[in-house]
Amino acid sequence: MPKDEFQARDFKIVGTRPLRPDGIDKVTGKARYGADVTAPGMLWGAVLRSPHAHARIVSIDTSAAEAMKGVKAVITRADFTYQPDDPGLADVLDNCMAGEKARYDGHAVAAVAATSKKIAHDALDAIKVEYEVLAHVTDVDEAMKPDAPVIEAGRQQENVPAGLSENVTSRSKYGHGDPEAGFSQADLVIERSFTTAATHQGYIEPHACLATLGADGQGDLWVCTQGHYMVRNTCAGLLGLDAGMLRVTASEIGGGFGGKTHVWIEPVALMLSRKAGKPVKLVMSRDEVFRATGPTASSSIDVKIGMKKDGTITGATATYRLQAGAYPGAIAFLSAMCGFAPYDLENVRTEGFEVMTNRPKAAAYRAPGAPMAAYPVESVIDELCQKLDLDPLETRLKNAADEGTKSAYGPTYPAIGLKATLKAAQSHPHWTAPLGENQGRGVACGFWFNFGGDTCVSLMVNPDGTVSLSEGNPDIGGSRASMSMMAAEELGVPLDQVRTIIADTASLGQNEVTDGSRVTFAVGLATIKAARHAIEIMKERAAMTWGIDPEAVDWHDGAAHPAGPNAGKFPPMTIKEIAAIASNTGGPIAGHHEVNAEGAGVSFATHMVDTEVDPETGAVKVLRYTVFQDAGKAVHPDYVEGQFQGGAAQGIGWAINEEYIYGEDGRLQNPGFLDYRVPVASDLPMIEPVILEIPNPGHPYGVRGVGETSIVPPLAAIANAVSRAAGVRLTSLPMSPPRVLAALKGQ
Amino acid sequence: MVAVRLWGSLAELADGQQTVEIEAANLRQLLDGLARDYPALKPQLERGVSVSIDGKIYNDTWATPIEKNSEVVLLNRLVGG
Amino acid sequence: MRFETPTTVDEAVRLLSDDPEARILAGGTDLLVRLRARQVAPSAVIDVKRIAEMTVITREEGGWRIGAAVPSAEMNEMSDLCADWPGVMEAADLIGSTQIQGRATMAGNLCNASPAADSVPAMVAAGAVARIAGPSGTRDVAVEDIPTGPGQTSLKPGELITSIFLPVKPAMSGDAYLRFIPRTEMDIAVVGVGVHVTLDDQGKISAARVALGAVAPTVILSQSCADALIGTPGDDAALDALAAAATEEATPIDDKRGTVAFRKDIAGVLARRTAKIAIARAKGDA
Amino acid sequence: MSQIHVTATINGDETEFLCDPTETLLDVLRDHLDLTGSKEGCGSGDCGACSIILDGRLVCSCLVLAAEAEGRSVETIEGMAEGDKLHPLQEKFIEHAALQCGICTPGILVAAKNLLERNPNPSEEEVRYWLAGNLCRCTGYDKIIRAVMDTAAEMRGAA
Repeated sequence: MPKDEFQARDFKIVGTRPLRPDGIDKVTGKARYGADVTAPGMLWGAVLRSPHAHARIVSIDTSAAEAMKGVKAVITRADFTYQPDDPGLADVLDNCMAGEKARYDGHAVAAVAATSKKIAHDALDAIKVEYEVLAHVTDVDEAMKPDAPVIEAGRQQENVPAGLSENVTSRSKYGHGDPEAGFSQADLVIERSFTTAATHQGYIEPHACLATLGADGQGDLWVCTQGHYMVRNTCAGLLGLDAGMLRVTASEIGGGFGGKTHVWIEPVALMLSRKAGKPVKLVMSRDEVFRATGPTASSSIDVKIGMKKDGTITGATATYRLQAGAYPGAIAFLSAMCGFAPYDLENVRTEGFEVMTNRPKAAAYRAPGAPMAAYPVESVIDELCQKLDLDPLETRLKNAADEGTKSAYGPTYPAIGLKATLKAAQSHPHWTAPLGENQGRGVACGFWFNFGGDTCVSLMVNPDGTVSLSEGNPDIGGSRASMSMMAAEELGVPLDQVRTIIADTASLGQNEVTDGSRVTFAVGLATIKAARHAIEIMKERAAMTWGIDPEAVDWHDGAAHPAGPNAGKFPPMTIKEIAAIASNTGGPIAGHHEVNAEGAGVSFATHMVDTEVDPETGAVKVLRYTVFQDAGKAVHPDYVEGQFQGGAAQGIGWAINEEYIYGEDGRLQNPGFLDYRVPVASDLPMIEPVILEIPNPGHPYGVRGVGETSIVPPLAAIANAVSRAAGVRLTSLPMSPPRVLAALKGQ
Repeated sequence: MVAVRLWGSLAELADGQQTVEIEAANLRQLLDGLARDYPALKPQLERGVSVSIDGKIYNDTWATPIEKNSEVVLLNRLVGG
Repeated sequence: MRFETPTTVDEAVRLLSDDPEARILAGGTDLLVRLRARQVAPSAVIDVKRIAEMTVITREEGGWRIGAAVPSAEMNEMSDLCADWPGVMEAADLIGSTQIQGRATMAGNLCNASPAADSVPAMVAAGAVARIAGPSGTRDVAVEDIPTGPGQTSLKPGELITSIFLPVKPAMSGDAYLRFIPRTEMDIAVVGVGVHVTLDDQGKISAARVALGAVAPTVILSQSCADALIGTPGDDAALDALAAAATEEATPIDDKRGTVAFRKDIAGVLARRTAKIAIARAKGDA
Repeated sequence: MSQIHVTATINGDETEFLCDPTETLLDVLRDHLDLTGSKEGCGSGDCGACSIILDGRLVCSCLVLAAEAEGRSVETIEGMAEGDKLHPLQEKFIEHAALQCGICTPGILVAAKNLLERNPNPSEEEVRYWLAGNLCRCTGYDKIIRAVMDTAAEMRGAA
């Protein structure tokens, strides 16, 4: 068995709930986030943004701004003279600073650096931009029509059928069997169309960075990001810098949820710094965050499912049309892959279309593509259950994928935990708790892949025997605690002997972004292996000291031991003792591991929610919420629960109130937390997390990613609860009071 | 030869074949073989793919071994949030 | 921009009269948002919180005179005031978060002249009167006559509101305010309804004031809504008539916060629910 | 540009600063006084990340002009612990894992402290409504509410 395969064991530290190492810094205000640092001689940056949804930039006159006292640099796209050859990078550059056209309300067109925030903003007012306003389109279905305004011609992939607008950039198809034949075997077939609104990740910390770039091409960047290596590589590629000359340090990060896996202001800040010859701090306002960054795709979806009276699904199809925003996107195929992933289906076909519109480029948001994929599928299954008088959990169990199931997206599943979550839901008291008037209970399942990717970890055994662990992934929800726990577990030392830090890009090799629920899995794997590497070295040192063969040394309980009576009789050498004589036995001791951690385990969840609908106002109240999810192995259960609860809360927002609202003019109407309505404390009940542990065979401790799956089921679970409470099927998100009331009245 | 399952829209570019056979003992040979034998797949291969081998998903590791009887499924290149 | 801190009303009036581009700062919860968004660029901000008489609540003729710089949180800490005018106090307590209530004032809410201001329908229902100081002296104006349109008031150049007067609470009377928002907190009212009723010896409604917010450019003091209640015991038939009248009176717009149809419906629903509470309070049941 | 001279008591210390009339108290705390524990999440009073106590009252420092602080008392997250002794709320937040990314944590702690000073025995609903102006996007609030309730119970027990 390879060493990265799961081996059952009794844990001493993994699975406990120690205090997080960054806790004191974060409760005292000492933790340093993106906007919390300064540099000597620092300037303040600010970005001018297009007020138009779609406009040709005829001219930009920066002379008045440049002449202002305190203004040290003004840049436009013309300053970005390096032309990246990769079309993906060209899009990123154009998104960071508009070239020929402003493609959406909020698109950056110029930027300044000045000696104060106020001067910087005054200078923006002095920049004169002449626009030629073009026809725009902000709706995904409208944008697919042949006569729709085209955002950018020539971007269509070879897989798009003829007859669609050039805004449709790609199509992907998944599935197997013959759905039509399947429908003919069904006792009931339901076909419905759904829409979901664009939502924003809504991290509370706006994007922020502090950039220094010299004429010699050496630079330093402090930035809040989910991936500082990605920031380095992208910025270097956009500005024509050598990646090794640009050192990027990740700040503490105030939330990301996928929205900080891209760059927006970082190349701009670096360019301003180079031009001004001084450090430049650039911090987005909330308005900029909403208008220019993030949102997830809005969607328009058709789903058709056939079911027998006994609950067997005989055929299923789904068509997903996802709004990519101002540049070609890449998540519709994820919807097409995820929608039916929880089920064991003989006949299934899905199709995903990626569509450009005059909106900010859609960014990754927690299990990108999966929530809007699950929502219509789980809604139609629920309606079939209602009409065929079937139990929704039993029906899902009947069709649930298991080990050996050929998934709807192709591969055959290894051991998975979906059935375990459904059974846990069935036996939970929530399932049988009584409901009152105007109340309804909804359930839904969700799936997410989870990823691995490039990962580097270094583990240093210090002269006093304590351990310093360096990893390269920003800690977004407690991962330093988890890494310290896994290192301590493997080394057999107390947790307080290990401190984990996030290294800058010059201190470790390439690390993939903190995304895809990869960190606890992949960085954990590398941590365990770096610890094993250090253990091998320490065993050699002990063997050398004892004058025996390293093979004859065992490691457990934080010490080297002779492997058996034949190895010789020596008292154990602790890590402290080995570290103390490291200089005498060959020098400093450090383990490290570099890997592309492939083979992450998929994960499933089942959510259960009770809602009450006010029949007079359409207001929806969430009364009770329970999450059942497979974590593989919960390294720090508190933070696994936190991921379950946080994902559910974001899903609740998406289901009930959150939406990007565009006006006729193509401008975003609600770029603030006042009218972009994320759930507040008084909106939510306690969210009960139930952790299932079906070990991931591809991780030594059985860990699966947990961060993303939790946002997949809530949209459907709430839609099902609301539909049952209201007695009418809701097919558009958000289920805001006007929509619910209209549905009630249309009965 | 290894049987490689293509996703629907990719199959359309491989003369409608859901499954194609490629002589390959590892991931690199598989991707090279696909591009060689099915040039219409090249644009997508260049944009990136993920490959599921016996239920585990791989993106990059060329040396990943593939057995003759392995289940090999091509997928769009996965991204996360 | 200058920052002025007058300590008397006269001084504030003089500053405001001398500089038509100056703005009054009380709680700042609207002004600072607009400053930050660069929607306004006043030449001066006149902070009235150092004017003693504007920062106190005093009894007057059995009623309450509330200084224009008194924040909502402070009003809501006065139990006698809350007992007299629970609807007005609850309305003020709904303006934004706890943090906002620590700053926001009813006078500011009124002068900001948003059609959706929470405290305004409640004040109108209560018959509140704003005291205005200006270059030509002091005048009292009914609250409903202050806003003249979104962001517009009937205040003349150099004038500011110095206090809000809540009259003596009539015997056998009660007030209430409800609003509808999509979440439970932190939203701007989609519809707001303030109701004040007075009962006679037989338990019939002898007087009523019903004010509708967020369904027209300015708050509506609705006579037809009041008529639906007056002379009735506030029974279901009267409440049905009230709801119908409120729906009829509402002339809202479609916007990001609600549709015309939704707002008209909700105006009726809320009018009924609010009146029920006000009637119960008048009876001493709540 | 004429700067205003302001003297205020910040976390118990008399503090002088110069500010532009347009600067908010949050600007001054963060950019002039290096008290970056108060965060700017929105700049419009909608997120609560900049919560501070001004003369005993909970407010958003982004909605206070710095010049208004003249002669006033300002309490920020940096003044919550006494030396190396954490406030019970701070301890409970760590113990209950009531933070993930931590960006909203300073504002929530300041708000919760102000609540418990006014109401030592709040119901869950009272805590949720008091904190409705403090957005948290990571936790779903569950562990935050538990931490506040548990702190209140413990402080009542200790009193």
